[in-house]
Amino acid sequence: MDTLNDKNIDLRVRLGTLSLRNPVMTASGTFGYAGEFSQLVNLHRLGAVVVKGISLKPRPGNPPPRVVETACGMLNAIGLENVGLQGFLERKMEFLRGINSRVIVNILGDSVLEYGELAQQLTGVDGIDALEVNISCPNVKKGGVAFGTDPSMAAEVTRAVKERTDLPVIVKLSPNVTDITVMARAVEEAGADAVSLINTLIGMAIDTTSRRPRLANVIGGLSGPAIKPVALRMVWQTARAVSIPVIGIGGIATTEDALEFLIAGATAIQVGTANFYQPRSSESIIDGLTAYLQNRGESSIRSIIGTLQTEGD
Amino acid sequence: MDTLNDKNIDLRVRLGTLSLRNPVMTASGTFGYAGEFSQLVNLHRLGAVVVKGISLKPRPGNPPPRVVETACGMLNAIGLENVGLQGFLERKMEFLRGINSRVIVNILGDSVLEYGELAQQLTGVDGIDALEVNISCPNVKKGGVAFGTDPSMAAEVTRAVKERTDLPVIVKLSPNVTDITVMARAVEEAGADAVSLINTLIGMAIDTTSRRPRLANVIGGLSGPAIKPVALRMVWQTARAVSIPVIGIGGIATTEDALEFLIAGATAIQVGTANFYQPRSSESIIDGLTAYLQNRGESSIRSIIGTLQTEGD
Amino acid sequence: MPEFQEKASLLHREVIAADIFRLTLHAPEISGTAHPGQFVMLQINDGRDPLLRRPFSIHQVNAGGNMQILFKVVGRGTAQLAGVLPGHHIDCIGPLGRGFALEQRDRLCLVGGGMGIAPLYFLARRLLQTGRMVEKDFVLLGARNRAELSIFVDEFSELGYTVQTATDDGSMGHHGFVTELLDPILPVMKRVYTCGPFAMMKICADKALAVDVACQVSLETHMACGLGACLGCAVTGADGGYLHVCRQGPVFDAREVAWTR
Amino acid sequence: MPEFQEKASLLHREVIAADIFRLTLHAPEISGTAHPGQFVMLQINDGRDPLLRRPFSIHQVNAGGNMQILFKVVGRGTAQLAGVLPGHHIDCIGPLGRGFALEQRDRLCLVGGGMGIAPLYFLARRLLQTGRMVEKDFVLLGARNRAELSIFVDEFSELGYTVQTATDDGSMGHHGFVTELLDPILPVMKRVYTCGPFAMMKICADKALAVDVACQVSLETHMACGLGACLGCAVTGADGGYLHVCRQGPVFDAREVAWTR
Ligand SMILES: Cc1cc2nc3c(=O)[nH]c(=O)nc-3n(C[C@H](O)[C@H](O)[C@H](O)COP(=O)(O)OP(=O)(O)OC[C@H]3O[C@@H](n4cnc5c(N)ncnc54)[C@H](O)[C@@H]3O)c2cc1C
Ligand SMILES: Cc1cc2nc3c(=O)[nH]c(=O)nc-3n(C[C@H](O)[C@H](O)[C@H](O)COP(=O)(O)OP(=O)(O)OC[C@H]3O[C@@H](n4cnc5c(N)ncnc54)[C@H](O)[C@@H]3O)c2cc1C
Ligand SMILES: Cc1cc2nc3c(=O)[nH]c(=O)nc-3n(C[C@H](O)[C@H](O)[C@H](O)COP(=O)(O)O)c2cc1C
Ligand SMILES: Cc1cc2nc3c(=O)[nH]c(=O)nc-3n(C[C@H](O)[C@H](O)[C@H](O)COP(=O)(O)O)c2cc1C
Ligand code: FES
Ligand code: FES
Repeated sequence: MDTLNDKNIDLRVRLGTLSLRNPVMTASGTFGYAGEFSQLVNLHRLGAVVVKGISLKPRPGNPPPRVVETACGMLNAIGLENVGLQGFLERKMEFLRGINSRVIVNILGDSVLEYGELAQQLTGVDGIDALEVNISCPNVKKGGVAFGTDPSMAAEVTRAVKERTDLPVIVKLSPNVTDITVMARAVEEAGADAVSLINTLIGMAIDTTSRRPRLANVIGGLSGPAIKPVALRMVWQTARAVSIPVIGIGGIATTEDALEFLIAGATAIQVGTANFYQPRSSESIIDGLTAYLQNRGESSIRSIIGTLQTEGD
Repeated sequence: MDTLNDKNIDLRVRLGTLSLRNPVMTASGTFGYAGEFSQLVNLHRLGAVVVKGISLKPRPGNPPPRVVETACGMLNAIGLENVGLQGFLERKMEFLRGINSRVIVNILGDSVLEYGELAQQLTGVDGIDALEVNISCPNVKKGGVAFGTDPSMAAEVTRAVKERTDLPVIVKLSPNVTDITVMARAVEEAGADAVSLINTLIGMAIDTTSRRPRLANVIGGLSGPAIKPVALRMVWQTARAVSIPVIGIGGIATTEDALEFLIAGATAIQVGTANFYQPRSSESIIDGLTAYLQNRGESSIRSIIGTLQTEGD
Repeated sequence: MPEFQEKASLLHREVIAADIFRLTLHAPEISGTAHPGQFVMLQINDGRDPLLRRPFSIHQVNAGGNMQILFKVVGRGTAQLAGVLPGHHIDCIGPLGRGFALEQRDRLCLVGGGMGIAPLYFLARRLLQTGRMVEKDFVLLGARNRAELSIFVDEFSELGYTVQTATDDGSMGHHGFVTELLDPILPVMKRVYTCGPFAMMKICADKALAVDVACQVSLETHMACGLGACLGCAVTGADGGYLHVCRQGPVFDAREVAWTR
Repeated sequence: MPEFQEKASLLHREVIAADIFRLTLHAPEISGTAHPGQFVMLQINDGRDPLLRRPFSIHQVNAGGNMQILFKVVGRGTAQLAGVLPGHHIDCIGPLGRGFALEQRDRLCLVGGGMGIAPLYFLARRLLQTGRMVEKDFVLLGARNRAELSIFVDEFSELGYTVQTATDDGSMGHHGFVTELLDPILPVMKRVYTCGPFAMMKICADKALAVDVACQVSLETHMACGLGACLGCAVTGADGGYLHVCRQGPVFDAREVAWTR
């Protein structure tokens, strides 16, 4: 363990004004409010914890079944169940303030107004280091089209949030679009300090005995190792298209996976579904990144980011 | 085997004017020109064979490496290598005429003109039962944007093909779009007799030792069980959006998989990547569908298609 | 409550019936802190397919740091688990969830169907350790046939419980539902503990609640994490809200649960 | 050429060195028709991860319908394959590809590096069966160290070949590259057969072609199908076009191959 704590290895990265001790964060909705993992994971070592998406009012979520396993992946249709802003501030923030890692609050809304309201109310709360805006939600006012599939709607949400907060704002992009770089550029122009991607791909599974969907919600979000190649491609494309930092998400479970995203241009990464089956994934990635740098005789993780060599370059 | 050949079980399906003895086809690019499998698979039992995509002129394809394995899937960047129209007609059609399954020719082009030209030249050729139009190709005239991501370009290609052939025309859709039903409706209006989906998702993989892409082409197409949930969701959405038949493709390897697509509304299915690791997949699905019907006391596969029950219905 | 992640060594693998297995694992931290009704999440293999851990009730623990699980092969995960041989290790997370409340008053009834027997044996042993006279307590066990049942009849009987059985094929005990054995004894019971198929637990709950006997049920559902993080394990509660089986359960008071599905 | 899919029973599993294994499989159809230089595609497990089959050269066949493969653990697939125990079955497709041309004329040289030794042993046996005087033929074997080499030295020597060795650490034979053993004998050779790392085969090819000695090389590449269907196994040919290793190879004339990478 001595060598892994080698002071010569520098894992620090910056996302705009937000500095992280290392680039390893836990993805929203896969790490609860952190307390759920307190006995299995050292919560003080992580780059950041991103909490489960918070809405203005508590949400009960979708009827069960809500999860189903697929080939090297899983589908979820949790339905954005969460304790709501008030519940979060009253019941979850105290614990989060006690951990020695950055805390990023993921927010979601039905309307541009709600996003703005959430941003305002979370600003100035002690212990919150940044906001991550989940735009893969239906815009109720626009007939349920997801904010995340329309560049102008995504930009509008970004502006609304930026106007109401001085916290760093990360906009989390949906992969269910023809060209994710269009979305990334739209939110960059609207003032986003960073983008994170990808959220889940939309998928489905059917029980052939009952001829019913396996999820009560019919469709759900696909996550896990199965989606990693798609996520990596989108991160690479996006990192070349914008000048704000990109946070890579999608099927990351090992040091190798994390390195692929960093090399593709991600400044930081988030571990999602892997938390469910291997709670210590994020810790072991932190150890693995240190070891990788040591083995290569490099001292800073920043010298790895965006170093993909292609013939064309 | 007696019961599996039960004459009371009817697996026949229709795709417009094209009738198939069973709904199981092999997907383009995963079954060569059929001869490659002649010693391992009974080629006379399949619903149809879809051959590797054919262009007007032979194409050499991309430099190696061209394939890489991913979690429950694979990436390919073959680069549409093929023998070209002339080579196909001279060297491949004779064998294909000898098999007792439908033969569908997958075509691809750089321009609308090329698609039309291919359609015309393949029409009237003995032994060709239908055309499948691969629109996941870059439109060279339009700066390389894929035909398959722009509804008007997709419609234009469809019209060009329909004008030059009286064969049934299947248009094969790309999943790399925000809303696949928009694409499906566009080609339906333009006269497509059926749509098949999905082609591969775009993905990427990186070798962290060399910091180079694992595919020489950098990005490639993701296929296999990993993508099945996404494919199934798109097939379900499309089957509800159009009135022409839908052919389901994506990660199908077992009878269960095939049934999921049929229940979701596919009239037929294609087995792709599974041919590589289990050449007999399509045959065993044919047997499995027969057994499923027998076990349920049903006689026709057509009574299964589109029978998904959702609360809303 | 304490939770651990342990690479438990597989000490012993019993084949109870064609598709039923009992594994003895050396997992000192988990077994040292487990309470009856709690469960563990087991990793099936080192790979990514099947991806998720699988939940299993703790069937028994001993003072030597060993823990047993009892399971039936129903799919890919359990099939692979059944193939792990002694000497290999299985990654376990636990003990998880809230278990059974240990009743002090006289006359309890434990009703187990199929693999629902698993947590009840742990419960039976722990109840015995509270110093009660278990001869007056009933254990009602149901299964498809004698082969799946006889070993458990012996084991519960050895503890001193009054055991009654029911089988689907009549090869042992009552020919029919195990819940039918409940009727004559229910009026004198202080509490019913039940684990098994949903339909069976529903009948237990209906009968018990009808005569105001407390009833604890152990629910099953799909779980991605078992840790309260994914919110995937929701089931509908009596008030129409959702219960999270992994943290609020898996053991619930029968009155908390919506018994329609 | 005939091709089969067989569920071959694993008869025997030898551990040659820490990470090198030799499996003996009962695969009568494949072994009955195989030619040296051909390969098989083995399914790693019943699951979907790793998804694709893995290609391995046929190392040896016998008249009893058995076939051997020799492999090194380099990743997940080979690691799992190394864990399969005798009595289990492995799904095999083969024999695939085009093998070595059997030279009639005197004086051949077989140059194997690392696992490249695998197909050369099958070739050596088949050449012997053609009735030639193999004492005059050379087998040059290279590996990291003695442990990886000595068993093969014995086996080739038993067939009657003149065997010379080279190791990276000097623990057996020449301390250095196996290709350095080629220089003194090359002028009298009619043909060189080589299999091993690309860089080694390139040196062999360069040396042989420089003195107009025919040279056959067995190439490796990523393969999804092994059947000529996926077109994934392309390598660049001398003319700048692509060669498909699974159907046109894996054995090529050294002149057909582009030796720059
Ligand atoms: C708290 C808890 C305790 C349990 N204790 C035991 C036990 O002691 N012994 C035992 O044999 N089983 C127990 N189970 C059930 C066990 O977890 C499932 O049988 C197992 O996960 C199936 O895995 P599989 O891969 O074999 O099946 P899969 O291939 O995943 O599925 C096979 C079938 O089982 C269903 N299924 C899958 N996972 C679950 C699940 N978590 N709950 C209910 N149904 C499921 C699927 O929908 C499908 O119909 C318990 C479940 C829970 C939630
Ligand atoms: C015709 C042919 C014959 C072969 N014969 C033998 C043999 O007799 N003995 C033997 O030990 N090996 C042989 N190989 C190589 C063997 O197929 C690979 O070592 C094996 O597929 C690696 O699988 P894995 O899952 O362990 O490694 P992976 O985890 O898939 O990869 C580990 C490393 O090996 C590389 N790799 C993976 N697949 C291949 C491949 N097909 N070719 C080259 N590199 C690859 C990867 O890029 C990576 O660097 C042969 C390959 C071919 C094409
Ligand atoms: C059960 C579950 C719940 C999730 N909830 C949220 C959420 O509340 N907000 C959000 O932005 N993303 C949510 N996600 C998406 C993840 O944060 C992540 O973007 C996605 O799962 C892809 O990463 P992975 O493959 O590593 O899981 C959720 C994912 C899962 C599996
Ligand atoms: C190696 C390879 C080559 C392919 N070539 C073609 C092609 O020429 N034309 C085409 O329309 N689709 C092509 N495809 C896409 C498949 O036909 C299919 O749509 C896709 O692989 C998804 O199905 P699967 O998951 O079952 O493989 C190819 C796929 C693979 C893996
Ligand atoms: S199983 Fe994940 S919250 Fe209960
Ligand atoms: S490996 Fe598929 S064509 Fe050669």
